[in-house]
Amino acid sequence: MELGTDRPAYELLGLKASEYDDICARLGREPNYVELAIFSLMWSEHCGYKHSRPLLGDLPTGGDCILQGPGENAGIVDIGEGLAIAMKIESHNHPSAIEPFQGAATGIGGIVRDIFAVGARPIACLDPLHFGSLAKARQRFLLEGVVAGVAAYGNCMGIPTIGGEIHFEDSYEDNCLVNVMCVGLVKHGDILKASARGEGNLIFLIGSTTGRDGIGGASVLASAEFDETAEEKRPTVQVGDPFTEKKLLEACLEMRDRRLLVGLQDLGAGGLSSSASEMASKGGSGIDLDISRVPLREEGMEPFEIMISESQERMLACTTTQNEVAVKNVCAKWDLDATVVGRVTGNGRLRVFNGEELIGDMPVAALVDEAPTYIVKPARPGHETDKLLPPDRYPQPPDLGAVLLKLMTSPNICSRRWVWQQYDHMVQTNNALWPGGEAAVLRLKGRRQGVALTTDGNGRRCYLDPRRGARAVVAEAARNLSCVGARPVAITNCLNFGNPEKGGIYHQFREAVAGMKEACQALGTPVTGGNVSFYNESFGKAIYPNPVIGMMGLVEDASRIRDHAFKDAGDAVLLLGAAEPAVDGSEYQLSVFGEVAGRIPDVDLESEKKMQLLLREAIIKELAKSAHDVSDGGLACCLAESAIAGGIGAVISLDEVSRPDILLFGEAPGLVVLTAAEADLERLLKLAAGVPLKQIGRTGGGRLAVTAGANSLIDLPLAQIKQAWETSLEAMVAGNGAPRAGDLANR
Amino acid sequence: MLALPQTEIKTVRFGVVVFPGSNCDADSHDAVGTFTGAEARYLWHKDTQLDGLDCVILPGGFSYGDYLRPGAIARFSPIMKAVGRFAAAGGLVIGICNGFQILLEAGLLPGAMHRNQGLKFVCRLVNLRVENTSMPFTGKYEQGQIIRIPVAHMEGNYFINEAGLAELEDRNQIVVRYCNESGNAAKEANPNGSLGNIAGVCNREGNVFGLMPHPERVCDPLVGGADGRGVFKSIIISVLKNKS
Amino acid sequence: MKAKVYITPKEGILDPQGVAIERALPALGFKGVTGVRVGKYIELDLPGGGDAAAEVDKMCKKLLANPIIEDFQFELVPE
Amino acid sequence: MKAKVYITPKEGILDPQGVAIERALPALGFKGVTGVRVGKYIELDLPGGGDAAAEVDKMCKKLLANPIIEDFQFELVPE
Ligand SMILES: Nc1ncnc2c1ncn2[C@@H]1O[C@H](COP(=O)(O)OP(=O)(O)O)[C@@H](O)[C@H]1O
Ligand SMILES: [Mg+2]
Repeated sequence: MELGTDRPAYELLGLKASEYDDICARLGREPNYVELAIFSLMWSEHCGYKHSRPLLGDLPTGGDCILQGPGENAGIVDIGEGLAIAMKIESHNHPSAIEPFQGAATGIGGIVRDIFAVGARPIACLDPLHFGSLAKARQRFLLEGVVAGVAAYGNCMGIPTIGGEIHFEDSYEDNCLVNVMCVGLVKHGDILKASARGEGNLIFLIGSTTGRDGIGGASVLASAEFDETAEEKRPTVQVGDPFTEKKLLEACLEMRDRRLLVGLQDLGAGGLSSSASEMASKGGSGIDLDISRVPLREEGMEPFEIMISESQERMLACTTTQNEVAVKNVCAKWDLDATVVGRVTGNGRLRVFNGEELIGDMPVAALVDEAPTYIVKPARPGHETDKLLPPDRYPQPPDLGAVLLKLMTSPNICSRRWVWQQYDHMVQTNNALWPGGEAAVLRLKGRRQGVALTTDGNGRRCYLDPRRGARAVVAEAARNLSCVGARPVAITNCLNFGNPEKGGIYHQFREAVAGMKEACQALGTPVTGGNVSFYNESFGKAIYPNPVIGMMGLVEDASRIRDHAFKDAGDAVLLLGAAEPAVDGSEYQLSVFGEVAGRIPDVDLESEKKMQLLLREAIIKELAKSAHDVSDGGLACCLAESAIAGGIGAVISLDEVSRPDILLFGEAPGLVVLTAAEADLERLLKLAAGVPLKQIGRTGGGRLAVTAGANSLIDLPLAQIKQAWETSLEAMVAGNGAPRAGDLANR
Repeated sequence: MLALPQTEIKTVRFGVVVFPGSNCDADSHDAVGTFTGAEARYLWHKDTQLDGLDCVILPGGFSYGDYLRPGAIARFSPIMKAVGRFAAAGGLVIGICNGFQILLEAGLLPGAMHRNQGLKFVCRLVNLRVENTSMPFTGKYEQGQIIRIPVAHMEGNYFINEAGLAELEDRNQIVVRYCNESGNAAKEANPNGSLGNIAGVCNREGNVFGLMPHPERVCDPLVGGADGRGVFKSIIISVLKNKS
Repeated sequence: MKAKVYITPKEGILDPQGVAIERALPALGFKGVTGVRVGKYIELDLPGGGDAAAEVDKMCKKLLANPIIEDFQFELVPE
Repeated sequence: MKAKVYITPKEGILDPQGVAIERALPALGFKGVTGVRVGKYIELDLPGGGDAAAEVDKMCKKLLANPIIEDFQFELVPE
């Protein structure tokens, strides 16, 4: 493959010598190049989960409502009366770092295929994104490209992108994170499995032609760190074709409706190799493939290239011979190629033919289930500490109003409208809440019920303490759902980490999975599936460990939900929860003092659960008029955001404390700001019984004024805060300089 | 919801054209079926039969991917020949977003679309001023009424040459314009840079209407408002008036 | 026979992409560039036989260009 | 000095626009057209002075083309 080196072929394909020996043992001989290429993909970290499988097995995946947990293309959650929600999240980090527009576009394409592969109609996408600082031109280019790519693909598909999040932190500078979650709706009886069953049944390849694009994407891009040779890996870039995918979606759902399919599987990472062997594995069967039948886009493609190409917009379908014509007809109606490329066998092997010639013969089990797993000796990185920072480490800035304005313009807090306005977030007309709030809520046509969705990730906190960080992320996702009145039901997750072969990274991964498990158990939100993205490192420097959580919740009545906007002047402003804010790991620490250090506060999962239960009850009983989670930027930013959303100011009086700045801008999981009508206050306080809830002020006026005892801490016109918050991202994208850390601290 | 008996409303028949890349077809179908009670059925882009229909909707989306130019390929689909005949015979045709683009490419409405001035897809609520209420699609609105309807497009920057614009103005063919909250067709209120803040135009006869905003998306207060219902109500009233 | 088709925005007609590029250039260190016009460049292979020029002309008029806002030119290159 | 820049999708890279056009042509009565590739055609006026070719090359690499998935060529035409 690569000339001028004497490294063995397996090594160039990313396999270890021991893995090669293992493959030989399973085959009883040395693999030929086609087989080796297929094994190298299937045993890549991306497809084989070599470093994650043992730990993922620990996650709670059961529950009454779980129709399908990890293992299929998407998890499926029962929502009653015969309907279910399919959900899954996936990363497209490395492709996006190379070509942001196409990387993000094909990222959407891939996750959407996973959703309709299980027979569900996609109803929403969410896109958690992480970039480096916008002060750098390259990061602006990445952000613009990724957002445009998500928009181009999702908008064309007619799937609303209704949520997500964006963080900017230096740690992602050479390795942006582009995760996309897709959610679909499916009737119980329509659920499709990715299995190939029934000897003699046909294997159809449907959709785009196969080219050299994306050759080795999984092994080369997703399973290795970035380095100087990243530039040379460019030929692997794939270009998305959302129109073809739209036709593919409609054709597949039509075949589902007409019961033409035995099994359906998307072609993603690993191309034909992976999807064929997985279908055989799930069906307990074997498959004979004839690659000479695969419609090609390019001349002179080698057999191994056809087997590992990651060309987009393709699906593999298993059907009976009786349905062959019907399948072809449906595909012809949608102007799609549909070619029989193989047959189901009973021998448990993936056999690859080029016409008559047998060019590969491997046991399916060896490919799919028997990739070696590795357990690395974890090593706690030196920056992790068990101690909170001493309170006097940072002096209190003299002007807290200026701090608020600075935080409100921080790229991590300011309005994301510039982003979500580029997404068609309304198509399908189900949005009971539009983007910009705590969570998206989709009504379900013909029902009272609604589905609430959110994604959350916080690499900075996970960096300081991966276990606490992961617990906090799950709790925050649940809190976001509770804030709109939805009951958290299940999660999907995308685990973005560095190189797991390193002890420090493995430690982060292990701790984060443990934290996620604890929180999911405590909050009753099982894991329906997910994705692991390792090797997010460049030049030896890893990203912050970042488990991104996508959570689904339900509301019984889509018209009885709440957003975070202050509603009327004169309402009581209340603080729910009793967590103790800290500087450690906060946006305040980063933006104002330019540091990420210390120990983040832990979430008390039992109190959290009680608090969220109360929150939902308050919303359902219509006692709470708005609810907003205290997160990035602390209490002050939370108040400011609700004030801006409602166009109403507030007067807040807090207890006197030694460090009001920490009270205002510090962060701790477990706090929510509520508003309630004066008349309902008593009932609300009574309902709270035992859950900490106290009034801290009143809405009204055109200013945000905060006092502690006799001291005025903040007193700013709402219009000024709003202006700062609303225009910041656009200005930064235009290159008007991102704010620098440290300038306020030194004032 | 209309001050008309359901039995009458039911006699009004809408057809919603489905191109392979349409994605607002179901939303339009729902808007008609659920919120007015009129009959709605889907039409495949290869159909050539529009008999018995009162109004054809060309919905939003990306008809054929629209990579070359929105609507450029769709206008050659078999159904567009039928739509041309249907319109010539006085049938009502409304093109929403991509449907508008297709009507322009097909020459059923004058003008052309450029990329949005900001070169970005824009999805948001806009204010529209209803300029012409003496046509079948807007009769339920007040002259000059300001309505809030979302746009969602990449190519809605309407263009027509000077002579064409003068003609549109003279013949009152500009049906809706982007405006600010107080009704001024201000530059800042224009989401895409369209000439004269034009959001929608009709043909001379007034039976073919194209607009970039999506009335079908705001027919239910639960999901953003009900200002779009007026379009569908207007059509029904006009059809029933002609029938009686 | 290969055809190379050039589609350009009509003289005097707004070209939002051209404007955007012209605005972006100075910041990248390219001063004084004017008159940026962005069009399309399409290559295609024609089957043998028939009047190739007439065919391509028709293709452009019917599909590839929008005569209201675009002009086109093409070349035929024997292979 | 005028520059004419031709940008095409790189060999082997999928060109969805080209595919969509190719699939549409037969229905319009153009049979047998293959190899449709859609790119960009950009014209611009350069200020006098300096190494025009080097400038345009840089412009293409930095802004006009996406070198990861596109190739470019250009001509300089004195006016
Ligand atoms: N972090 C995770 N948590 C739980 N399940 C996971 C996780 N990562 C991957 N999985 C599960 O492992 C299976 C294989 O994942 P993947 O290879 O990404 O699927 P696909 O090829 O369909 O994209 C899926 O069922 C997925 O849900
Ligand atoms: Mg899959």
